[in-house]
Amino acid sequence: MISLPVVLGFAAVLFAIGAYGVLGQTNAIMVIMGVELMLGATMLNIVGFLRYAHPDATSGAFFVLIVMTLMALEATIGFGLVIATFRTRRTAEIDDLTDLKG
Amino acid sequence: MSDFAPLAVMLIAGFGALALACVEQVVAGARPSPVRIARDAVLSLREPIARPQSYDGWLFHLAPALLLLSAIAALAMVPWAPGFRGIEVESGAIVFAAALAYVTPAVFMAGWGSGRPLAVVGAFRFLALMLGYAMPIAMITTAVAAPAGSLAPAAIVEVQHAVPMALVQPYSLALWLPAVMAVALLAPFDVATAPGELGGAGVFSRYTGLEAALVALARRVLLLAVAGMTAALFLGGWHGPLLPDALWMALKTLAVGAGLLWAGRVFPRVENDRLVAFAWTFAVPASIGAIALAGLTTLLFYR
Amino acid sequence: MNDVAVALVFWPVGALMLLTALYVFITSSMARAGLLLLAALALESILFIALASEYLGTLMLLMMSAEMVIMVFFMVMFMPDPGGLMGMDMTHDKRRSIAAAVVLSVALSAVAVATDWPARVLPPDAPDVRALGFEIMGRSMFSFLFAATAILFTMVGGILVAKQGGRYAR
Amino acid sequence: MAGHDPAGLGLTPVAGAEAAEVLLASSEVPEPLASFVAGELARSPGLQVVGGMVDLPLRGRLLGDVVGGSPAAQGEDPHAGHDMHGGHDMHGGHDMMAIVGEPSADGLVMEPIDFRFGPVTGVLPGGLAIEVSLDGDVVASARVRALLRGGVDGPRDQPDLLTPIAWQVAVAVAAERSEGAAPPARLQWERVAAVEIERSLSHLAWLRSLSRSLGWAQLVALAQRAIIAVAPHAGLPAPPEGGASLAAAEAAVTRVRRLVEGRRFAARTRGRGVNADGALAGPNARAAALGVDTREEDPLYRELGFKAVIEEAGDARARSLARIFEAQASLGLARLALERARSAAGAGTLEAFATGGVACVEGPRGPLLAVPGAPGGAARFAAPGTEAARTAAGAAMVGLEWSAALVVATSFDLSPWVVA
Repeated sequence: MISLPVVLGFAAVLFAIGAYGVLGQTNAIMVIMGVELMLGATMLNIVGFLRYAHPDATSGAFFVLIVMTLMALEATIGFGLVIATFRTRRTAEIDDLTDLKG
Repeated sequence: MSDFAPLAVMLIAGFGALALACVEQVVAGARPSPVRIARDAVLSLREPIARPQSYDGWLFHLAPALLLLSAIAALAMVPWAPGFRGIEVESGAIVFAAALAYVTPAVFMAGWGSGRPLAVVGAFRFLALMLGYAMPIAMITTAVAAPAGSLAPAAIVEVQHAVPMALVQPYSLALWLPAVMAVALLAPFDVATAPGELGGAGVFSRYTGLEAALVALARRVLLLAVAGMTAALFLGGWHGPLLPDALWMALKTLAVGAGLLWAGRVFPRVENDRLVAFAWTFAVPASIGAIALAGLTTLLFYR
Repeated sequence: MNDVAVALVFWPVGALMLLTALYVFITSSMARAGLLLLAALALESILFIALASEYLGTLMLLMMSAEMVIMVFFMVMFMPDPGGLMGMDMTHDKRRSIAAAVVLSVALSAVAVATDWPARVLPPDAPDVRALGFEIMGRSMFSFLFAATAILFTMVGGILVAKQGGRYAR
Repeated sequence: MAGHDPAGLGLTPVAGAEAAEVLLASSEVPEPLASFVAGELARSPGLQVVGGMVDLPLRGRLLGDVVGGSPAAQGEDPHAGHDMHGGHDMHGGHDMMAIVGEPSADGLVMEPIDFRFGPVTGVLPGGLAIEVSLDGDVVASARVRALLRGGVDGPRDQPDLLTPIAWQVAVAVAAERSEGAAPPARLQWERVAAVEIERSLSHLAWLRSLSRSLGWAQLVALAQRAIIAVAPHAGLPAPPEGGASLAAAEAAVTRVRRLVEGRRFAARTRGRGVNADGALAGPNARAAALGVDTREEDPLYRELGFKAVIEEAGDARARSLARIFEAQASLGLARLALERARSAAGAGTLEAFATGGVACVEGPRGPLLAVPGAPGGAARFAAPGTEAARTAAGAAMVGLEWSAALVVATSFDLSPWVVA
């Protein structure tokens, strides 16, 4: 019924939607949400492998925990930066934050 | 876990909510009249459903369902008797905390969707409060599960056959109660549904008809789940000298429910900034300490 | 759960997950976007539970609810039109990002389907909490400590970055 | 709605106006509030406005002619455009990407949330509205407005319907003084008793609304029980046995006082809304050791051994303590006055309060001045200190979190009939 390629396929599409969010959105917070989706796709990948290929690889399960904490960390620092830029520039649109551009 | 467990959980939710409504009336000093409560509920179903003029109207209409879903999911984890241990899940205590965590988006959707400034303020207040108490709830759950060596609530009750957890870890109970009362929107911490201060029932004030009945049922089922889990995790669940097991659990749950409601009447509402400050400065570090102490007591007494 | 049950759960929940994930970036109201993301990740954790890693699914359910509502909180605070009333189109070079996403998904799923994966199937309800517990306390203790300290540093760092006046108290 | 227990009439009080089905009013609902009620609250199907049903049964018998029938309210109409339910203005779109405005306390620029804490709420007396601009959940600016009566401190021709007895005593005394006729001593003592009982009733009704804003169900119940105990004496100087049940009323008020003095009450009100504005009057001023109690110069009160209640802190807690001590002392004064009324005979003394034809009675919210109009014309009224109380309430709310701000606003005990 459900085999590994199906799970990986779903994860791939989820990853692509996240990539679209990161590339296509102008607001920093929407970009962070795109990244959250991409990390969620990686976790789905690992769980798929855990279920169908390497059931005894508990380090894989542990790695899912690491990715989950990574999601939280990334969001935290992302929001910290958004607050900092918002305090000075009053906007979170990444198109306006182009000071380092050559 | 028989196939009828979900049906049994639904029945417990219905009758438990009715029983707690009567307990609420008794605590408030009025004569309990279950017939009148049921009649009011049925009568309120006839009212038309309110349509708020807000852009995210469907969030408003989705909130009562999500609130009831999370309340019943939390109730499903409560072990009522050796014969019926609720929906048996290996990490049931964490599922209980996860179910309670979905009260936050439900309250936020209700507040945001109703489109009234005070309701939005109530929604943000509740969100800030839940951020503070999310960690203590999860930490105390693991602290209580340490002696049992398993996250299943039934196993935690089994380990309390000699002495209830409230005596072994009183600090955990002290941290668990305010966190759980805040999640279940109970009185001294009802910052989101503050009647009077936020106009009507705060976040839920714009609901009428079926949705108002759903919200009322969900809040009582939430109280039932919280009281039941407190009785199971801290007061020894169905263990008790004479009476049959299920009766002990029912009595303890109603006693805890009455205690929570009484505390709600006797204390004025605590302001949100003090609650959040208490959560971050005291409850979070203390709950980390509680896990350490729980590990210690487990090694000393339970192994 | 046996195979039929997994299939029955997997297909609808997976499809709904992809749909809500897509709508996150289509809808104009930011509150809706945040809650749609919450719905997408909650459905994903239901997939985890269907794929026999129950503890991971429950943990993800617990974490995602608070995190996504914080995200909505930030969006409402910092975006010019959180209610989406103006229907502003907040995207840039939309066509190229759609193209990139489609190419990416086709390539990855081709890889997923093409390679022949070793077929060793896990008994449906294998106990993973105990094994995970020993893993954390055993082999991967160091990386778990590293993750814990990373969380601590991030908490402190996030607050310092967001604090008025930045890191250097001018 | 002082004086009557809604449960007794088979009604259960409801938290907010939206959930209500019956709106009880102590007198006919005046125009601007009636339009609000019809507009806003007509939504809930079965809403009947029952006006005038619960009229205090005292008007005619004690004090001669009744002053001006139902109040023709000339309060300015609430500009309906900006009311609470007009969509959420917080979402007003901005064309520019950046949000403009001055940064709030933590340096971030936020859109303020503007709304009106409507005239019909479970907390404030009906007709009193607060226009608030919230920055997050901290009050950025607030303005208290009454939708029932536009009016300034200067003389007006309509009394404050929340404390009818005190106004009518002032009018009667002013009329007697202009004609030089001294009322019988027994009537003077009965007036003292009636004014004192109304004062304790007004303070208890105010405490009930404050405890609702505190969200303290126990104090609401106790205040309600005290009101029910005191209310039967409100109307007429009851027959002799009245004295006995007054003692029961005092016991109920004592139980309320113990809670108000307790730590739980102090936790929410101490140090909040400190205000020592000289122009304040009544309990608001006495709570900051400023004002003077006009009853101290009145020989009748001096005979009863009256001592004014003075607090120093000037915050919400001091105002509450001042009012609850006064409420209890008033019941004692009323009992003594009733005993003297029964034993008194012959003409009373006229020069009780000779201030050139202007009668002054210490009402629950401060001194009430009544100037007798031309013979046959209506009397003119003034209540100094109410405008100061209104602006003080608005100013004291700024910078506080919304729940604390509402408690502070309620602690000023504003009446929608006299507040501008």
